[in-house]
Amino acid sequence: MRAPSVAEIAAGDVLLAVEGVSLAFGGVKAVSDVSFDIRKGEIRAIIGPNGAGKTSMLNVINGFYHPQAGRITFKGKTRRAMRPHAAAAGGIARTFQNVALFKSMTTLDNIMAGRSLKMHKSFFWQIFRHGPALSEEIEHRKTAEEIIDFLEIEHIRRIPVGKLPYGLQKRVELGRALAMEPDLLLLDEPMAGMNLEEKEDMSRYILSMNNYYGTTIALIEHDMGVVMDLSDRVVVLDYGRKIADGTPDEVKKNKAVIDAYLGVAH
Amino acid sequence: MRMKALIIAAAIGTVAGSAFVATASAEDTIYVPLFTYRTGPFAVSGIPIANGMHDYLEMLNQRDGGIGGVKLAIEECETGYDTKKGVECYETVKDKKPVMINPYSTGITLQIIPKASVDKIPVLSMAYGLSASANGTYFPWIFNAPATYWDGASVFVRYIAQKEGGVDKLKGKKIGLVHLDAPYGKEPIPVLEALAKDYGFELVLYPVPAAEMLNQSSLWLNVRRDKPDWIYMQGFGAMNPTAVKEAAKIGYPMDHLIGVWWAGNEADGVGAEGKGYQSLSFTNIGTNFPVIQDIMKHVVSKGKTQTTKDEVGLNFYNRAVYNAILIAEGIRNAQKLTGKKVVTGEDVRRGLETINLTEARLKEIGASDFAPITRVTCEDHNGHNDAFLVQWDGAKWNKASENIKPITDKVIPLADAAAKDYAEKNAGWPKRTEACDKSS
Amino acid sequence: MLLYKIFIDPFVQMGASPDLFVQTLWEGLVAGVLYALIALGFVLIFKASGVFNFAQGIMVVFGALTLVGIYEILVRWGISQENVAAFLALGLTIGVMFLLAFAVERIVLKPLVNQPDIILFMATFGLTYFLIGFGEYVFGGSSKVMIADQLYLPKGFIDLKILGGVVSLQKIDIAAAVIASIMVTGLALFFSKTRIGRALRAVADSHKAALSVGISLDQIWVIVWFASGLVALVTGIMWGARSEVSFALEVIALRALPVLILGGFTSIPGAIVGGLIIGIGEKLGDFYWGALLGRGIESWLAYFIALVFLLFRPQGLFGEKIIERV
Amino acid sequence: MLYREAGQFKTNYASDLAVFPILQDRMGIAAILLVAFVAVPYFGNDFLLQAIMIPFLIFSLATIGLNLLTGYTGLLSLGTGAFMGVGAYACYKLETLFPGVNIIVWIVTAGFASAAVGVLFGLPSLRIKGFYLAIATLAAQFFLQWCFVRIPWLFNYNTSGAIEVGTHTLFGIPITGPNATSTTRYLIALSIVVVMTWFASNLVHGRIGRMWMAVRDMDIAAELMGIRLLPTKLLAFAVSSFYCGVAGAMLVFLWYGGAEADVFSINQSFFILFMVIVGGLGSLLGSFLGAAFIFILPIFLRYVPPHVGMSIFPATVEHITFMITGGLIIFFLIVEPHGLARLWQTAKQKLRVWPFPY
Repeated sequence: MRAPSVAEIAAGDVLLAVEGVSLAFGGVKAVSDVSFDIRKGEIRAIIGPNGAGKTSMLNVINGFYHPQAGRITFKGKTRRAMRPHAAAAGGIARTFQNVALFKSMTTLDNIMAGRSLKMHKSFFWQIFRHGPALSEEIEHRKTAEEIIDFLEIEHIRRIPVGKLPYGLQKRVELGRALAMEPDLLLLDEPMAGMNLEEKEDMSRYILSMNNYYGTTIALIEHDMGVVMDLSDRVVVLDYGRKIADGTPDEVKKNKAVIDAYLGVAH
Repeated sequence: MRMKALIIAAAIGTVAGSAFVATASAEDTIYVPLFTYRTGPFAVSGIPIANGMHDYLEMLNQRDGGIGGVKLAIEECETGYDTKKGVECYETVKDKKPVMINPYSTGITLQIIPKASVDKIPVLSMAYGLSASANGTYFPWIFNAPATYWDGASVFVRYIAQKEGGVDKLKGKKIGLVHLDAPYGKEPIPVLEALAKDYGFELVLYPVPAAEMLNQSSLWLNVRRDKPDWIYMQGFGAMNPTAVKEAAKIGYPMDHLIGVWWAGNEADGVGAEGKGYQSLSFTNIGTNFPVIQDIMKHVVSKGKTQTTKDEVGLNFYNRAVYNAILIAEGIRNAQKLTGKKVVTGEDVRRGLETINLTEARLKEIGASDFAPITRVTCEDHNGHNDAFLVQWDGAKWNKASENIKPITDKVIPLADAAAKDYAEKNAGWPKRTEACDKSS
Repeated sequence: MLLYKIFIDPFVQMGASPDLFVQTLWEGLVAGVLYALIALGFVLIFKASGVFNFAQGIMVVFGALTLVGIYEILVRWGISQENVAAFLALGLTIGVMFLLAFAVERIVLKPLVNQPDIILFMATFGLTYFLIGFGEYVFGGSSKVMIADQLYLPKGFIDLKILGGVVSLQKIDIAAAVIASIMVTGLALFFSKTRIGRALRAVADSHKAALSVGISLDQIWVIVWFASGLVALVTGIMWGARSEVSFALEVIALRALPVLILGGFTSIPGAIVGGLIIGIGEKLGDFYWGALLGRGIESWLAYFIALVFLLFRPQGLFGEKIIERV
Repeated sequence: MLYREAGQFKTNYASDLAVFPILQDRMGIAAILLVAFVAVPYFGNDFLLQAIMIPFLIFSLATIGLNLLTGYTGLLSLGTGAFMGVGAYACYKLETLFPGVNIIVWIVTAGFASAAVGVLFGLPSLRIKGFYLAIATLAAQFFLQWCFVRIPWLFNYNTSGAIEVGTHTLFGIPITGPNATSTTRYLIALSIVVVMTWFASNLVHGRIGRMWMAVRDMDIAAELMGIRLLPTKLLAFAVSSFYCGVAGAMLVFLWYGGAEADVFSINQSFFILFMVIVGGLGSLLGSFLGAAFIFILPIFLRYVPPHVGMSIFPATVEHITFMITGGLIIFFLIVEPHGLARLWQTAKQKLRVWPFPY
C-alpha cells in the first residue's frame, strides 16, 4: 500500500473529525472551539507554541479527557466524547510526550502488551499456558518480532525499558503503539530531545509506517523542518484556538501563524 | 556491597542451620517445658506467671534436688501470647519428651488439644483453655483444674445472689458482661445465658474488640446508659486497667464490678482509682505461706531467678506457684504409680488424673490456706472448685469473701454437653481407651 | 422496625437524654484530638520527606515507655524529689527522641533516599520491629503507669450538672485537648513563621527549592522526625495517662490511618479535622447504632467512614484535586 | 564455569517462551523439586516439617497471592490476613456442610469465596490509589475480622468460638487432624503450592501478567492502550485473594488444626507484606525467599544462642530477635531495595560471567 497523494487525501475519506471542541480545567481554557479533520492515510501535524493545547487535543481524541463541548466523529460514528477503551478498540494508538512506557517491563513485554486487545484466550487457558493460550502467544510473538525487526531494536529485546537511553525508549514506545496495528496513530512529540541522527531514524520509521502499513498519523512536533517534510496537512493551535489549517506551504505563509511563533501581540 | 551482604547472609544461615541438630536431653532429668510470654502486649500478665511457675519448680530443684530425687529440667519457650510461636514451641519441645505442656494461652491450648492424645503428652491448662475439656471421658489428656470459666461465672452469680439477699432477688436485675471479643472473652456467655433464663435476670453483653482494648469510652457510655446492677468482666491484659479506669470515670460503683481470675493482676487495680474493684481468685495473696517462704529462701534471695523480692506474693505469681504445685504433684503421683524415677508424659497423665490435694497434703507442701483443695478424677479433670473474691484497696489485693461454690448442677451438664458436641463436630475424635487409676 | 431503629430511635434517644449525647460528643472529641495528634505525626513526616511512617505508632509507645523507664531509673538512683525526677526524665526523653530522629535520618533515610515510596514505607516497618525489641529489652515488657501526677497533669473530673443530667469531664482529657491545641498552634507557627519552617514547606514542593533556601535536606529530615517524635511523646503521655503505657497502644495508632484518609496525607488542618470527625463519628456510631450490629463495631467503623468518604473525594478533605496528565 | 548458557540456542518461539529458558535453571528446579518431594520428607524430623516447612510453604503461597496484587499490579493491600481468614472459614463451612467431599477439594474451593470477597473490597481501587487504597483495604481487614468473631454461623456455633479441624482422609490416609503425620500434610501442602506456583508463573508470563504490570507501571498508558483498568484490577484482586484464601485454608487445615479469629489479624497482613517486599515486589521466586527470610530467620535466631553455648533468657532472645529482624529488613532494603530476588539475579549474573568481572 502506498501513501496517498495530496490530491487523493483532499478527496479521501475522513477518518476522524472534531467539531467545536472546548475543554477547560476549572477556569483555565485548554482548548476552545476547535474543529479539524484527519483523513485516511495522511500524516497530519498539529503544531503551535507551548501551551497551545496540542496535547490536550490528543487527549480528547483518544478519550482521556472529556471535552465540555463539541463532537468527535471517528470512522463515521459521532460521539460527545471518546472513551479510552473505545478509542483503543477502534484503532487509535498513541505515544506520549514524556515517554509513558511500562518501565520495569522488557522491550518485548512492552510490545506484547500492545497486543493485549488482540489476544482473547480465556483465563482458563492462561493458567495452563498450553494449547490455545500458547499458540496465541506464539502467533503474537511473531508479530512483535516483526515490529522489533522493523524498528531495529533486536539487541534490547530483553532489557527493562527503564534502563534504556531516551532515544531508544521513544522507539520502543513507537513499537508498542504499532503493535496495536492502529488505524490512527497519535504521536506526541516523537522527536523531542533527540539528536539529528535519531530524528532522521524516527522520520524514516514514521514515513515507512505511513507508506507500508498505510497508517494514518497525527503528530505533534516542534521541529518545523521535520513537520514540513513529513506532514501532508498541518493544523496550527494557539492559546487553545485553531489559527490555521492547510498544507505545510499554506501554513508557512499564514500571517497568524508567523505572529504566533514570533510572539507578536494580537 | 551486594556481594558482602550475600556473604553475611550466608554466614548467618550456616551458623543458624547447624542449630537444627537436636541436642538430646540428659536421661536423668524430667523435662518440664513452660510456655511463657514475657514479651508482647500481654507481658504484664505473662511475667509474674512465668516467674511463679519457674520459681517453684526451681525451688524443688534447690531444696529437694528435684522430685523423687530426679532434677527437673525447666525450660521456658517464649510465645509472646502468639499462637504461631506457640505451635512452634510445641514442635520444639515435643521431641525432647516433655512430661506435660503448659500452653498459657487459650489460643495455643486449642491448637494443642487434638495433638495431645496422639503425641501422648498431657496438657495442663490451669483454669483457662477449653471449658469443655473438664470432661475426662472425652478429653483424657487435657486438664484444666481447679475451675473452668463457667465455674467462675457461676461463682459470680452466686456471690451477687448472696449480696442481693437470695437467688430470687436476681429476678429483673440487669447484669452486664464486659468481655474481650475473642473466644477467651466469650467463654462465660453460655453459662450466664443459662443462668439468666433460670433466675430471671437480664444479661447485657459489652464486647471489647482486641484492637480497642485501650479505647473503651463508648462502651462505658453504654454502661452508663444501661445502668447494669452488676458487671462481670472477662478481660485480659491491657483491657482490664482501661476498663477499671473507665468504670471509675463514669462513677460506676466499683465493688459491683467483678473480674474473672485473670482480671486480677496488680496492674488491673490501677492504684487509687480502682479501689473497691473485685476479682475472683482461688489462690491466696501475700508471702506469708511456707511454700512462698521456701521460694524466697532457696531461689529469690539466691538470685536464681529474674524475680525481684517485691514481685513474690503478688496475685498472679502465687497463682502460678499453684500451677507449678499441680505440675509437681502430677509428676510425683506418676512416680508413685509406676515406680519409675524418670517418668514420661503417659505416666504423668496418670499422675495428673490422681491428683488429690487434701488439706493434709497441702499442709505437707506448705500450701495450706494458700491453694484450694483440689481433686482430679478420671471423669472430672477440673474439680469445679470453689473460688473467692479479692478486693483492691488502692494498693494491693485483699481476700474479700469466703469460698463460694460454683453452681455445679448447671455447669457440669453444660460442660459435658459441650464436650460431647466437640467430639461430634470433630469427625473421628478418639474414644477414651486409657485405663483409670485409683487416686492415692 | 429496622428502619425505625436505624433512622428514628437513635435520635429519640439523643433527645431523651441530652446529657448522654453531650457526654458522647465529648468522648468523641477527646479521642479525636488524640487521633489527630497521632495523624499529625504522620503528616509532618509525609509532608517533608514523602515517607509514610508506619513507625509512628510505635514511636508513641516508645516515647511514653522511655519517659516512665527513665523516671524509674532516676528514682532508683536516688533522686527523691519525684517531680524533679519526672521533669528530668521528660528532658532526657526529649533528648532520646532527638537521637532517634538523628539515627533514623543517618541510618535509614539517607541510604534510601530516592527509593520508591513503598521501600521507605517498608523501612519504617523495620524500624517498628527494631523499636519494639529495643524498647522491651531496655525497659521490660510489663506495662507501666504513666507518671501523670509527677508531671503535674491534673486528675479527677468536673461534673457539669446540665441538661437534666451530668456531663463528666475528666481533667486529664481537658488537659489533653489544651496541650494538643497548643502543640498544633506551635507547629503551625513554626512552619509559617520561621526560616526552617518555610524551608520545610519548600521541601514538600521541591527538594531543590529547599536547598536554595540554604538548609540541607538532612537537617530538615532530622527536624521533622524530631518534631513528630515530640508529637508522639505527647500522645503517649496523654493516652498513657488515660489507660496505661504498654505495647497494646500501638494498635490505637492504626486509627490515625482513616484520619489521614479523611484529612489528606499532607494537610495539618486536615489531620485535626479528620481526627475530630473520626473520633466523634465512631463514638456516636458505636453508642447509638452499635447495638444493632451486635456491638464492637468501633474496630472498623472509622475505616468505613473514611472509605465512603474517599469514594466521593479521593484526594481527602483538604487535598488538592488531582488532574492527571500524560 | 558450570553456569553457562553458551551453546543453548532456541530454534522456535515455544522454547524461547519457556519460563526457564536456560538448561541449568531447569536442572536447578528439578533438583529443588526432588529435594522438596523426596529428601525433605525422608530426612526431616517433625520439627523441620511441622514448625518450618509447612508454614513456610503456606506463607509462600499467601506471599505469592499478595505479590500478584501488590508486586505485579501495584495495588497495596493490608487486608491479606482477613482474605486468608475468609478462605479458612469458607473451607470450614464447606467441610461441615458437605462432609462427603474430599477436604482437598474444599481447601481449593475455599479460594473462590475469598476471591469473591476480594473483588468486593477491590471495587474502590478504581477511584483510590496508593496508600489511600492500602488504608481502604484495612476496612476489609477489620470488618472481616469482626465478622469472624461476631457471626456464630461461621464457626458453627462452637462454644469455644474457634474452628476445629477433624480427621479427613485421602485414600484412607489421614491428611488433616491430629492423626495426620506431618509428612503427609507437608506433601499435600507442597503439591498444592507447586501447582499453584506453576499457575501463577503461567499467568504472569502471559497476556494477563503483562496487563497487570502495565497497569502497575503506567496505568494511564495502559488505559489508553485499551486495557480496561477496573476489570484488570479486579481480576488481580480475585486471583490474589484466591491464593490468600487457599493459603488461609491450608493454614488452618494443614498446619494449626484449628484457629480463632485472632490468627487472621492485622499482624498477619503485615507479616505477609514484609515477605513480599523483602523477597522482591513482582517476583515469584522472591515470594519464597521473602517467606523464608521473614518466617525462618527469627526461628534460626532463636536457636543460635543455645546452640553455641550461650544461655540467654528466652525473653531476651525474643527482644534481640525483634531488633535483628528489624535491623535486617532495613539493611536488606538499603543493600537491595528490589528484594532478595534481585540479589539472587545479581549473584546469578556474576556466576554467569565468572571468573571474569563482566
